[in-house]
Amino acid sequence: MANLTGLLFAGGLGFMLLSIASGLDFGAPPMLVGSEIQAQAPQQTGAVNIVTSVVLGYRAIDTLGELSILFAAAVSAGLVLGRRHTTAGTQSRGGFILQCGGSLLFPLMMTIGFYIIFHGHLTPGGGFQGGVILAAAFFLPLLARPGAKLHHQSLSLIEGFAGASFILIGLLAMLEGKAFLQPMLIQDTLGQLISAGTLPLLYLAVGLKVGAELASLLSRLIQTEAPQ
Amino acid sequence: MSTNLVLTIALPLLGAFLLPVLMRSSVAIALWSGPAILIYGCWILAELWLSGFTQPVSIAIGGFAPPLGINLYVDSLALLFAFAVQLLGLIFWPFTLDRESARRQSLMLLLVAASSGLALSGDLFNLYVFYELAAVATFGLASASGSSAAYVATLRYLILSGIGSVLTLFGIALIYSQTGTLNLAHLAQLAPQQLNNGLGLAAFLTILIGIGVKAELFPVNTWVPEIYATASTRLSAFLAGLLSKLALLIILRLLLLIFHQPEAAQVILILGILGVISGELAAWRAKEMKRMLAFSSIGQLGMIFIAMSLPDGKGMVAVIALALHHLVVKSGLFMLAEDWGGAIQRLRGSAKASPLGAALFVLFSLSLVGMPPLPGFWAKFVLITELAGQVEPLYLLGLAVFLLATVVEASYLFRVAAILYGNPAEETLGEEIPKSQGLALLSASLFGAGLVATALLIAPVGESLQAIAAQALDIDLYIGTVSPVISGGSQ
Amino acid sequence: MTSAVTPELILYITAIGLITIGLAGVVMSSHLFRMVLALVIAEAGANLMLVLAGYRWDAVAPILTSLAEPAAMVDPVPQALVLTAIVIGVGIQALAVSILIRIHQRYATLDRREAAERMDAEIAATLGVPRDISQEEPLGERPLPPLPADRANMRGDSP
Amino acid sequence: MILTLLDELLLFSGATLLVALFIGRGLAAGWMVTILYAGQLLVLLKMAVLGYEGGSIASSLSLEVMGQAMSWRFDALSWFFALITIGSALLSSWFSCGAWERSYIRQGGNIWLFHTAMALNVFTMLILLASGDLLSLFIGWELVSWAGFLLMALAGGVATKAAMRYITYALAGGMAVFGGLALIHTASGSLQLDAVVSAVEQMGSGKLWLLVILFGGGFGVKMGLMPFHLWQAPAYAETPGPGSAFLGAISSRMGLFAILLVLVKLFGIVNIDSLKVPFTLIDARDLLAWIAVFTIILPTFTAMKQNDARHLLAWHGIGQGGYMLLGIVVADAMGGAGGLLHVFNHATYQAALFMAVTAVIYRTGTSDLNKLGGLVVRMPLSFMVLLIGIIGLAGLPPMNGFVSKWLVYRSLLNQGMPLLFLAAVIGTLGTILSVYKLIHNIFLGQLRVEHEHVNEAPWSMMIPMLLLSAIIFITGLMPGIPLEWVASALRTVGLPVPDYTLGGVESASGSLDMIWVIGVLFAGFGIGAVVFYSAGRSKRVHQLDNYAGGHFLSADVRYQYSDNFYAGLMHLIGGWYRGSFLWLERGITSLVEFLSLGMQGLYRRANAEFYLLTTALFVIAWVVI
Amino acid sequence: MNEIELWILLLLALTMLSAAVTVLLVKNHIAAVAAASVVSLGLALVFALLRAPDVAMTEAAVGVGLSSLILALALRRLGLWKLDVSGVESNPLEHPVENRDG
Repeated sequence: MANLTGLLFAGGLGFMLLSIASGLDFGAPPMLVGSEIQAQAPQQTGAVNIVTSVVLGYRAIDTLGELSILFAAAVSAGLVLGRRHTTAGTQSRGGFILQCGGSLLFPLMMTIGFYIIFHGHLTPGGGFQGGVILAAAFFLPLLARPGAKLHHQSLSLIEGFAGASFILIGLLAMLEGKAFLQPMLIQDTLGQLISAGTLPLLYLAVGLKVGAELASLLSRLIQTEAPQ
Repeated sequence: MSTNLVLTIALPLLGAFLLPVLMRSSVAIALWSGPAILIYGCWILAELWLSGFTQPVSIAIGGFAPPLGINLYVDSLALLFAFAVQLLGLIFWPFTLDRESARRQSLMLLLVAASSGLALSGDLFNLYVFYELAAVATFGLASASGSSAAYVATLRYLILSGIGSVLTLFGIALIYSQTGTLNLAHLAQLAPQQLNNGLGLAAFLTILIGIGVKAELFPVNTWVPEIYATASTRLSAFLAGLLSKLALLIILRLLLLIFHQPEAAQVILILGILGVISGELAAWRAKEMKRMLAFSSIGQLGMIFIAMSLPDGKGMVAVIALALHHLVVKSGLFMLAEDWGGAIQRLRGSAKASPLGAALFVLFSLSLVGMPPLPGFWAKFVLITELAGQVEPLYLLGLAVFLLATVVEASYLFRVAAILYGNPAEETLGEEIPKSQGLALLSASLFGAGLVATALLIAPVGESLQAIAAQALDIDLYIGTVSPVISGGSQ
Repeated sequence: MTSAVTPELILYITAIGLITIGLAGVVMSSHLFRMVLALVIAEAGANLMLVLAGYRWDAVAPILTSLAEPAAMVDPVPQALVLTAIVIGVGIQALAVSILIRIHQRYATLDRREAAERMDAEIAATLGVPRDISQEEPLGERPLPPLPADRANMRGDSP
Repeated sequence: MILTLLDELLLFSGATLLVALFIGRGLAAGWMVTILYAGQLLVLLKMAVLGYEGGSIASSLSLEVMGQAMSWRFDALSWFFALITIGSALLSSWFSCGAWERSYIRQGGNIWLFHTAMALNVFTMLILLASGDLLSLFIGWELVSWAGFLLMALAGGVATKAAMRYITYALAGGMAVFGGLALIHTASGSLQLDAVVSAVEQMGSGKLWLLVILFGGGFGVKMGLMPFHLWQAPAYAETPGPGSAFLGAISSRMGLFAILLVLVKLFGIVNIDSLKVPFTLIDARDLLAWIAVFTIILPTFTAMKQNDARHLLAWHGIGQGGYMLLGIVVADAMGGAGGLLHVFNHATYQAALFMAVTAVIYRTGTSDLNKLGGLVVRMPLSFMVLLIGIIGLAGLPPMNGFVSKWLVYRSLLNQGMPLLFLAAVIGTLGTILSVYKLIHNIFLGQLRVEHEHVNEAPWSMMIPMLLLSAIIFITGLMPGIPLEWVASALRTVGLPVPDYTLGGVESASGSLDMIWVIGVLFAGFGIGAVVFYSAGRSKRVHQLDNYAGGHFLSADVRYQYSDNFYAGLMHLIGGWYRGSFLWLERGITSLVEFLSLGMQGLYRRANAEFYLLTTALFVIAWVVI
Repeated sequence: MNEIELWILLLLALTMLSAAVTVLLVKNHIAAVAAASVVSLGLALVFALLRAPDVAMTEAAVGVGLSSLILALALRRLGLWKLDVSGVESNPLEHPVENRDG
């Protein structure tokens, strides 16, 4: 019965959505806002990567909300899974190669992560991607030797202060008499690291925040004891 | 001055981020930082309101002119709801101090921030983001009660709202690919040419279903009884009282500003009628307090949807009046249910134990049913006079359903009242009668006092409601305030 | 575009197919874990839909190479939106998974129907009301197995 | 601002309420409240000009909410009803003071709540009577309903159940009125009376039908009209003594007032007369008349099988309401007068009867007709009051009930409605039979052993009862006194007025002069007495001074059974008529039960597929097509 | 968007759709997770083709890497980390579930 209704529903939904989408014209978006942003982004935000300028400039508060969602998810997961058990996961410790690889890879991944974060406004990539890589870097040792545990104090400190600094940068702009989250100290020299003013800082905050959240999520998932 | 409004969103977020760290350093500061932030938010809004707030304002975030950047649109309605958010956040603050209180409180702050964003934001996708934030915070708080049932209920809620968010994203994609903008005012400008077609309608319906999950719209409100029965009463009060109204506010804005197709209103009407029928009937034989309140709030929101579906904003006053009334009354009822949760039969004779609580329950029930001098009557009166004015038979059906539902509502509410005032049954003489007391009773009596005050000042309140409705209805005012202009518009 | 198989056809069918398969999976699957997976897929489809909304023929990625002649770029805004949406999705997914783990610990089942049944039973028990007829299993479904003793006593507190 | 008399009255009533609310616990409270009622009565009498010349007094209070203006005023009709209201409230609360109060408290009753509920009822009824437009009418209407609920639910237990039933009925009626209000508002754009009148003129018959059904049904619920009468008897009967006297006297007459105001004054009998019932020969007015007649007959015969005195009286209250509506629907000079006059008369004797029964309960502790008997030797005064009351209730001379019923019959004959007349007479027959059951089972027959030492009711109860009996007799002797008020009330609602004298009415088709009737009656009694005392040698013997089957009787032998009175008659008639409506009620209840079960199931088995399927179908329907 | 891209696109689309169906139908949960990550991988490539490098990177990092990691860990915690096909009945406490999946 459930199958039947489900298939019926799927068919109906797919048919409906297709019939809707058939009315769309592909490949020629109106781009009212888009083209405008392309025209003004370099001056207004000093970012070459326009997606970055949208994420951190024009729609910065979306990013803030998104960080909050990650934070909320992490906190909720903490609430759900209870407090962390220091006992490690039940799986057997990884082999020699994995351990060595982990200890070798760790600094490398950190570097890559920070590079991606800092060049978010120049090249593809940015806080999210870099943050994920940082999280992976933090997480690798846990996979390698399950006994090792993250330093949760520092992790939650990073969680808190990264997010806070994002907001504080925004409030700083308000103190300067600008609007909330308005980008500042934009140089006119495009294409350098410093040209985008506070954007890299914001992205750093984002990256640290994302990394910390994800790392704590992962560690929580792996570190509470498994059933039976 | 009005730019401070951003703080009502930013400060709770800041507090939420820092609370776990603070909690580690000094518990006292951490415990009081949350309420302090909320009080400050109340103060900001109250100051703005008292400083002769008449014309709506638009605040550009990041200093980018609206269609490019995101803006907050603040008119009397939004201000009212933003104030309600801060105030109710304060009233429903999770004061309980235990190992998890830092997490719970920071989630509460996130919820408050998201709610303010929902009330103020003027950008479609930004609304979606805040909506998701509110959803995630709600999941956390709902599962915080720690009972196994709470986890299942939360998961079902999560999956349902996940479906909703997928549909919402789909609708947003449709709208963007049609118009190339996300700003509500800009959309309102472009809608008559570009969204007044089947595509726009489809976008609206998908978004309606998505947002309707929180607004307790009929087909997607199955999470309501479970969550309200398992989650903490304060959270239920916040959800039923405020968050549903905020989701409703979004739908209202979309309907007023962008989507003028009659079919949209008709779908809302049908769903509203179904909601009233299902909610009130299901509440009629509910055996526990919270579940009864949950079902009845489904019914009430259905009534608001019926009011919303009235053509060209006729029902605006009714929507606002019903929403505010339900906000006050249902919050108060849930506050009473904090001590009186569980089986209704258990409450036999509670009136002797806590006369004030019983009196408040009767007051709220009377107002909910629409007993004349109380505000509920006026809200319902405005609605049915508008409904009876319609020629469309569907609206008259709505009228009939509305009246019958009121009878059902009265019968189950007053069954409870009769039980409260009845004498304790023999078999229950042994155990102690649950009595409503403490903070819950205090806040409940706050709501009751507000209700009575409104009843006494009904005439000025009615006028200001009409003014608010008129302002919210004025599309040109909205567009003019935000003034989205594309200077070097391509195309 | 010589062939009849135009990219937009492929892309739209892909996006909508993902959404449909995902939602149908949420609706049909009786296993909670599969429901979460299906939700992930549906979100992927929605993201693709959003990106498609900003695609533009013969345009370059929205990264300025030189200020001299700004080439036609695809719309950057939807990409920003999708960035946000993806991260939101993973957050919700993680939360859902952790709730799943708890449910599995408490109820020792991940079957949707049984979990719902046990939830009803527990709500009725905690609220101290007899379960309605309406809460019973409809005809033709198997009765609920008793809650194992070791699970039954671990309410409230985390194990 | 200067206070008008109406303001004074309302303020006085509000003050009564506050007094009852704040100092209602003390034993002196009863007296204080009674005195305040007397004060209200005085203020009302200062307005007596309304009752004689007509006209209207406006209240200086008026309100404008969301574009709806509300005003309050008194005219002759309101004055007439207010007189009955306050009068019955005064006497009932007087009755409740002292002895009854103490016993009530002894039985664990909450006297404070009792006084408060009573004062609240009076206050809300005055507000309703003062309503100057439909909105304030509706507000007053709801207030009265909920106040009545409070008074009915006082006793707890069975009373609460009855009150719940009442409030469900009343709210359904209220919602019907609410819907009618909305329709009228759309038709006339406002709820002011004159606007409504003008709107009714150019209203289609279909819409007028709808309105008549909505309003008639809504107000009829409170009156206990035929299909909606089930709630009334238990609700009134279970109310603590004086409360039931008050409610039985006036409460359900508020429905009649509203019907007079809306159906007669605003819509006009003529318009209602023009509404034909499709596929039949009769029109809406005949329909109402027949509903009234059935309301007379069935509850009266239901009353006959009651074994509890209070329930019996309460059922009669419903039946008597039918006479009033009948007279008003006939709407000629005599009918209207009879109907309105019957409101007054019924209030007097119903209150007296309830008080007498309450006195019996106070002394014997029961109102079960199968457990009483022979009390006439112990409580002669109560017996007399009850006798006077049932003579009035049965509509026999020389009491006032006769006058109003005579007027109604007369008008029925004048208007050539023999069937209705016949039905009404059948109703009266049932009344006589059942009231005989009442007085016989309580006062006649053999005195019970356990009641050997019962005394007469205390004076605090006796005085109001005697006052009422006096009123019953005097207004029976000189119906001209109330007829004068009735006449001006009739003028305000636009009904014809009979030319009345102090003793009755004059009309071409037959006039009535109660002074003559009663003179002749008493002359007959006198002759009979003379014959009796001059001729026969009569010897006074004790009730038990006789023997049966060769045995002398003693007090503990039951030789005279009054259990299950009229069993044969009841068997003859059968219980179907009451059962049918109970079945209707149960049917509706179980329907709601079933639906709500289904809805809960819907939410319980929250299968997303079903909901999303419906949703998808919606969207397909709206988009693709 | 030239021919080669078109064919790549077609290939990816087919892969993704079939993987998506696999997620729902396959009995083994590990396989399901793997299929899900295949879907995100294809999605990342499609994004790259659609001139959205940032989104592509994010999808690759988050969808392919992170979410599969989360799901895998969850599988382990749920005791579903079994390679045999009867992976559904993993827990002795749990009585057999008839699969509505396939």
